[in-house]
Amino acid sequence: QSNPKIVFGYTAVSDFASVFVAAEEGYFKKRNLDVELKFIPLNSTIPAALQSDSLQIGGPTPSVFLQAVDGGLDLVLVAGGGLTSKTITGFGLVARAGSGIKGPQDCVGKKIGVPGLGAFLHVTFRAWLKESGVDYRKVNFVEASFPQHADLLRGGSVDAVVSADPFMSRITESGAGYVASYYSTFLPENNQTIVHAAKREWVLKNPGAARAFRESLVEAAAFMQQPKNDAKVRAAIGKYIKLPPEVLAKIQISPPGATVSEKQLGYWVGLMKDQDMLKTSIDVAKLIAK
Amino acid sequence: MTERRLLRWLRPWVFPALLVGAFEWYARRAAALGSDALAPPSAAARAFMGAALDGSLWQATGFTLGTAALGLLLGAVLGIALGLVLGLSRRAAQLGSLSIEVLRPVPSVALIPLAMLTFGFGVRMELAIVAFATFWPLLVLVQSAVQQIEPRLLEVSRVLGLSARERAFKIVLPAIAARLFVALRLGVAVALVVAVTVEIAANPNGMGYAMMIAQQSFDPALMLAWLGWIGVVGFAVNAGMVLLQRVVARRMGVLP
Amino acid sequence: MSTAADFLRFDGVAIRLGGREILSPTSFDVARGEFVCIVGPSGCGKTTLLRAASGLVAASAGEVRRKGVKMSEPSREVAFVFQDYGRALLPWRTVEGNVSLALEAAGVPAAERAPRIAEVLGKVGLAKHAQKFPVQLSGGMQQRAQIARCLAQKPELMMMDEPFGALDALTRQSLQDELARLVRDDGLTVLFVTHDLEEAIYLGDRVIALQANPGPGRPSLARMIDVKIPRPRDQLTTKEHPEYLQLRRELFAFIEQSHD
Amino acid sequence: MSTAADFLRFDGVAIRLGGREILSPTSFDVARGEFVCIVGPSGCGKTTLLRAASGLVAASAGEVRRKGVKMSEPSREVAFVFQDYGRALLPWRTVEGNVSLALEAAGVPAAERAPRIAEVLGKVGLAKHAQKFPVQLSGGMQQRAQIARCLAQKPELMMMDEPFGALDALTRQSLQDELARLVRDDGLTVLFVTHDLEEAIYLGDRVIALQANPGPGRPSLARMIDVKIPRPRDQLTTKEHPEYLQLRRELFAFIEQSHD
Amino acid sequence: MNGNGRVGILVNRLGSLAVLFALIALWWMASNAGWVSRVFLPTPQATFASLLEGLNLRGPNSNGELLAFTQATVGRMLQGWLLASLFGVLLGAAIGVSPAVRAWVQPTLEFIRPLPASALLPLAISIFGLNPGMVLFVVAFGAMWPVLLATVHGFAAVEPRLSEVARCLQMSRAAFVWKMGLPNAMPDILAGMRLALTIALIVAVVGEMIASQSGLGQAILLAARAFRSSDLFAGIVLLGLIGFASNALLAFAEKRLLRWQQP
Ligand SMILES: Nc1ncnc2c1ncn2[C@@H]1O[C@H](COP(=O)(O)OP(=O)(O)OP(=O)(O)O)[C@@H](O)[C@H]1O
Ligand SMILES: Nc1ncnc2c1ncn2[C@@H]1O[C@H](COP(=O)(O)OP(=O)(O)OP(=O)(O)O)[C@@H](O)[C@H]1O
Ligand SMILES: [Mg+2]
Ligand SMILES: [Mg+2]
Repeated sequence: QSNPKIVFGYTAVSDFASVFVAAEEGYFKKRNLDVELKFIPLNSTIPAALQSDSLQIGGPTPSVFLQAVDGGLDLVLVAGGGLTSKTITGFGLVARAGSGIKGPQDCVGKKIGVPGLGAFLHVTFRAWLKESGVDYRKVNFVEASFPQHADLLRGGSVDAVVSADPFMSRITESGAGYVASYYSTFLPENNQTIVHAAKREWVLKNPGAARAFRESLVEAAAFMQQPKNDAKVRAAIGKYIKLPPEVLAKIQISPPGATVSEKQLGYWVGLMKDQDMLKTSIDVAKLIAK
Repeated sequence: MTERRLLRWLRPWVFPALLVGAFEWYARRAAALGSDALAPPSAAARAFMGAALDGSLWQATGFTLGTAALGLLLGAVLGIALGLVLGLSRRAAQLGSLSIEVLRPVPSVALIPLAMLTFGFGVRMELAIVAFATFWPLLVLVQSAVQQIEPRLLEVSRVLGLSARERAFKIVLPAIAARLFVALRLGVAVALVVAVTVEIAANPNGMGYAMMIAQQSFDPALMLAWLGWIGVVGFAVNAGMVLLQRVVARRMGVLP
Repeated sequence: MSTAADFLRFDGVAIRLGGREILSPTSFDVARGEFVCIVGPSGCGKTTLLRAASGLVAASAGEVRRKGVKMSEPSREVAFVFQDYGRALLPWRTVEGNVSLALEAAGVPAAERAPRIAEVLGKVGLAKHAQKFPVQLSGGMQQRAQIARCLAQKPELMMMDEPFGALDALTRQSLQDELARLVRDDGLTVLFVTHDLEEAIYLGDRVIALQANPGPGRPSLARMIDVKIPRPRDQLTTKEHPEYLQLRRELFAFIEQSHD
Repeated sequence: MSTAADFLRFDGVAIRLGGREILSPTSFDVARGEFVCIVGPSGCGKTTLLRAASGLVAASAGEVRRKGVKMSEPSREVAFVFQDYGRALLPWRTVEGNVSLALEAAGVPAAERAPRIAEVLGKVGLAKHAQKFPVQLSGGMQQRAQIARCLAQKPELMMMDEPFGALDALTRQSLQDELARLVRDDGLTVLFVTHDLEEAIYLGDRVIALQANPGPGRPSLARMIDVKIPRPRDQLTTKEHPEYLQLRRELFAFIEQSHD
Repeated sequence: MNGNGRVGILVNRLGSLAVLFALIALWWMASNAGWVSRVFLPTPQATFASLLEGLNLRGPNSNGELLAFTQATVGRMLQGWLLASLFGVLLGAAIGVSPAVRAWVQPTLEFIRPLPASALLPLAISIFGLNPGMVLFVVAFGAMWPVLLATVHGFAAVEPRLSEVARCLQMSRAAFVWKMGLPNAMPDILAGMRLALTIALIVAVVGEMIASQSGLGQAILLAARAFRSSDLFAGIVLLGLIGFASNALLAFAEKRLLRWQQP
């Protein structure tokens, strides 16, 4: 039988590499899936797009996904995207030159820009502060999109930003700021940074398509793990995320994690509970489609 | 004599040229310092040519204009209809006044998150917000236009024994035509601004989105090109409306 | 058909507006074909009386009957020339179009309209200005356009509220004479408001003088004078007629005394 | 001090507007203290002549001299009562404020303004309405407010463009008489436009009749008539004076013939 | 005509209040009966509860921030509006009085006028940085146009007869601007300022959403991201109230200042 058309929403991060590869290598087509990839500028709008059927599957960050579920949206996870890894130095805390910020303690009372309030980098950064024994409530967070970070640091509007490559390296190269901490290395390995969610109703109606989608990503993950395919993977990323070639060549690609376990999701639930971001109790087991 | 002519012709361009020149200098300096978000106008012009040639410019412009027009149509039809009712019936106007005064000032942009949730991306959410934003000014302006129809004219229609239909088409509509046009001009401006704002804030389509995308993929030149282009489109649409208004006014003898 | 006497009858008509008595109970009759002029100081209720007579305002007491039937809504057989002529014309229609409105309302077929429009425009001396819009006309021409529209209605009763106030002496005189002729030829009945006493005497079969601020012992209708100057009248000789001079003195004296 | 004769002199004044000759070369003198009335059909250029006389429009040929000096810009010593009184008042100022404007312009200290305002408002009969805004006034009251402002200017020359057109008969007559008194007492000189021939004869020392569409052999200035009726004049007796009746006939006959 | 005097006015007030309550009742039914998903449309009770909690009206030891957000938004709106009114009137008067200024500057203004303030935000952030002053600038920029246009129009539309009155009285140029130009433009300026206030609120909200300034705009955006629809609605209700109150105040002021139109 023919599967329904899937519109898949992604944002401009390399954690979607497994989806790009699956599309480019024809793994979706092989399983009779018609997947259209659609770029979404703001990660936090993905759950709403799923809810209103603009998308069938989308890739929110775990924090966005959990907040949506907490708010009453009936979503489940179909698969997973990129994973955390100690080797990733693609994002970190970048402080303004001359600000004197060196560690978590120096952040108290400072103004720090994050790309999205309540989004992945914000949540993980606060977790890091908390882990280091700093009260994150005493830090003044403001929202600012990546490309503005350099100008904001230079103009003194913020004291530091939580940024990611390639913006981060641009800032350091121009001398406007320096990396105070690759704080992400504190995160335990192998937790999804992006999860692929769908409406429960859709998954119940199309169990085959959901499974086929996950299997495509598993195959793509295997493809990515072979170093000889690196060029092809980068080409796939470059096709869907418009990056200058020199940036594309240097970018770190997070390892793929196509299937999500209860433990992985539970990690994020714990992190968010710590930060008072969830109002209801969340049953992790019900959120992962088998 | 010809020199004066030349000066008169050049005059309007002096300030824009100064502004663009100053910005060029400032942006070049900023770019030299490593800014990711600023580009000089010369680079923007090149980026603009690129977008115009590969067709993305026209597609996004078409989407924004189309959605704004459709949303305006929706908001205007509802607003004009309700405005006529409230303008002609004092009782209806009094009953509705409080509700209207409470609902009208809700900023349309505050509904973007709500429309997102209800309609997702695409034409529908943008339509809904544009329609909401244009509905109120049209309602209020049409209502006051109807209320300001010269009472003597309504009396003339009574003395001549005009039927309700004749009264509507021969007295009321022509009488408010000029003000209706003013309202529509305002509506067009509002529709365009709101459409672009919705695209910037949420909807991944159209000119506003193209501008945000350009910004996010480190293409400040393209972003600036879009900003300029949005200004040009707004200017052109406004000029078109003024022209149309003048033609209609002349037809109706308001401007001989 | 009714008798001439009860063609138009005011029966204790009183009018209150904005909580104030504008017109105290007033009764009089107008016969078919009669030309009645109404004079009085500014704000005494002349316009209001005329509006009540045509059904544009409801009387707060008493009633106006036309041919035995109570006037509650305006009728097409009664034409009304408004005092503020500038507002009574549709600004988006030419002179021709404004006159045509009356014919459209009466359901006259399109083919018959043109000759009738030309006829009435000729009568008021606007034949050459048929294609102009109201803004392009002088005040006097606007007023004449309004009169033309009323004539096109072919009314049997005509209410005229200071129709000639905006005209220069000569145009005014020629329209006065034209109106007098129309009344005689077509048997038109006219209620004519003016603040020019001499005009009232010159035109009217009867002159009704109103006074402002009515109250107990001070009725709105202050004086009713029959004008027995023979017709047709003439701008020069009539105004030197002894009856004319005598009525003029009488009215002036009365109004001077009732004015406050 | 200049002689009485060259107080105001029109010296071949011609005016073209919109490519059309409105006024053909016209010459006449006005003596100090004289009351000159200007009559003529609508559109013949009465207003235009007055505007030229006060420097509001420039003559295309010839010149207007006041006390030997060419008039090129309006002066505070010349007051102008505009025909469209509704537009000549500041709608955001009360009657009092509008009169005060003339005093402010003349630099009268604030303390002295109130009595002078009260004085002129009394003269035009608006003392009770000093605190009202123009929209609250009837047309006639607006016109009187404008006249009050002009009087407050203490001009030596007054241009009046159909000032009494909007007034009811009685108010009009009392203002006519008040104006005649002012002219006599203060030695005011007046140029007075009206389309009412009888008003012109009643008020004027001289009546100038203009005709429309001037051309070769058809000058704008058609007739100049001296009015030799003794002063003070009176609304009833003067209008039955044989000289008055005779002048009236003469002017009517002339205007009827020159009208087209 | 229905009703007369005070009784009539009271009946009308009650009637319009009844219509408003009917609308709220409709909302109550739609949300409580589940006609519309609660994810989009919270119940009025929940919205009210969120409001109480956010405004710290629940109890002494709650820590709602809505009051502070409201203050921030209102402050931003008012400051931007005042700036917009000031520059709008000054620039408009200059253009209205001087043909030279008009010839040199107006074409430029005509071109930048249709630029949506929201589209300028990213550029303004890059140039001025992410600070409150920048947002204020954008708010003022967006809200200035109606005041500017109204002032230009008001000055250009001085009744020609009044200009002649000024000439006849030999008034100075300054006296003309002060006694004729400004009062004549006043109704237009006030109407423009009223429109400007609405725009100022909208741009302030957009600014808070896009440029991360704390305020109601950011609050409703974050509420929407976290799918807390009752908080979202509480924010919208507050914004509606701000608009309602400011509009009513200005309408009152307008009535007082323009008493000469309808005394
Ligand atoms: N709709 C209304 N509400 C309250 N008062 C009114 C209304 N219409 C007229 N009036 C008052 O009624 C009085 C009579 O007005 P009306 O227009 O009949 O006077 P008039 O005799 O025609 O005067 P004029 O000669 O100036 O035209 C005036 O004092 C006016 O203020
Ligand atoms: N600014 C102008 N441009 C062109 N033509 C004008 C202008 N002002 C007046 N006219 C024309 O000049 C002629 C004389 O106008 P004016 O106002 O002086 O007439 P008037 O004698 O005062 O008439 P009325 O009695 O109607 O006031 C008219 O035909 C008018 O159309
Ligand atoms: Mg009247
Ligand atoms: Mg004139």
